[in-house]
Amino acid sequence: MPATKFKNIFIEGPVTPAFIAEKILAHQDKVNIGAHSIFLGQVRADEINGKTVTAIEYTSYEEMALVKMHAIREETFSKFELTCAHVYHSLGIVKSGEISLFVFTSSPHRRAAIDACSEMVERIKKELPVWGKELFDDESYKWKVNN
Amino acid sequence: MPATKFKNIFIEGPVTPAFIAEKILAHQDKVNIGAHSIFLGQVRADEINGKTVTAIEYTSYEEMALVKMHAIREETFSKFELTCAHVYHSLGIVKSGEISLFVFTSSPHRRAAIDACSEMVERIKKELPVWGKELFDDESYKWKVNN
Amino acid sequence: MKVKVLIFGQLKDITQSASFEVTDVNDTNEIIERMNNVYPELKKMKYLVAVEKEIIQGNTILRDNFTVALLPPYSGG
Amino acid sequence: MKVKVLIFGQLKDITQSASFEVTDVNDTNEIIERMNNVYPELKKMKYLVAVEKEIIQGNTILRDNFTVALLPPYSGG
Repeated sequence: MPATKFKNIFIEGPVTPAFIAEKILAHQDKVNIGAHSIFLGQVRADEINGKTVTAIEYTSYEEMALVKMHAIREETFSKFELTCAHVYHSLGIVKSGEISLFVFTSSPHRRAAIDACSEMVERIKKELPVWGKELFDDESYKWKVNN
Repeated sequence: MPATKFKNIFIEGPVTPAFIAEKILAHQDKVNIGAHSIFLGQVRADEINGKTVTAIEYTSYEEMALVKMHAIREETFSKFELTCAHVYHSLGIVKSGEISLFVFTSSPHRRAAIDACSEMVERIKKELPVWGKELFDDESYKWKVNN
Repeated sequence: MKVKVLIFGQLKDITQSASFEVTDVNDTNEIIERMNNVYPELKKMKYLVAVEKEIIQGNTILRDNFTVALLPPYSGG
Repeated sequence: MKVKVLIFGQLKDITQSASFEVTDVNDTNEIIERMNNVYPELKKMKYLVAVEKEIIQGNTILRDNFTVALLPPYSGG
């Protein structure tokens, strides 16, 4: 299967608040939607051994990630009564305070939107081949570990 | 206790995507935040007995709602590891497709943000003295019922 | 003794007015009785009663300048 | 027979290169052996192996032009 079959989720650099607003606005003509649930992952300026994280650099095995994301999306739609589900993940440098993950689900009813969003976030963290490299203020780095 | 002691949550008319973007942006200098969870309630164009909902008109016992919201917020902060929690609810006319409720929680970690947001949404629906009047295209109306 | 009574939501469709001043009442039961006498349709309605912004259960003694509110089922969000 | 090997995350810190072409291998165990011979530090690393974008368990037979990927623990989001 060509990778082009699968919807792209990756964007270069941070997810901006303006981009999020644009996506919310684009759903205002879908008048069967009663609830949106949004998750945003923001880069923390963690202190590790006296050094501060200034940014995370994200890389991915993109082709595989898009296949996996497609499967997660399909499974989420079959499990919850969803109108829409959108996922955006940053690649490259995202500074601390900026947003690197945007998960957006919509449904006629709140429980479906909220539960689907929550489940997608967990699956994205566990199942998408994406790696974060925490960059410190002294130009050293440490590979991020998800929990 | 004067009502001014309690943070206002009410805004006249719909919550706009630009307003949401502004609130997200305002949290980008809080670099201990790792996760935001957002819930948006959108007015559905439900069809009821052959008539379509064109808007909901919201009214509230504002003073009591702000006291109650203050209590909900305090209890949520004591239960979850939160950095911030914000709630905005529309009063007056909100057209179908527009947003009438915006709940926004932030935490270092995703489970606290997601679970706190979900719980606040449920409590707001059940415990805040707010009433929605569904306005139809023929200028009749029906009082909304939450489930 | 003077008490303020606030009316919300579908109850206001019956009373037409959002706010009443009631004098010479001692407790919430008396308020409800008086309201029912003037607006018999209220008897069919489901609502909670708040005194000074707190939901009460059962009859509650009132004091001067207290605010009583009749609250039909909430439907915010 | 020719196979492509992709290296990600902290494993790339060891191999320096993100992509290798390997010839004359029959299965994933042979790939891992060869990589370990050239980059002994890889032996200490924890990772999953994907063949044609699917995680495999145990040794897997390869075909011409297959892509094998070494995937350290994910840390997206």
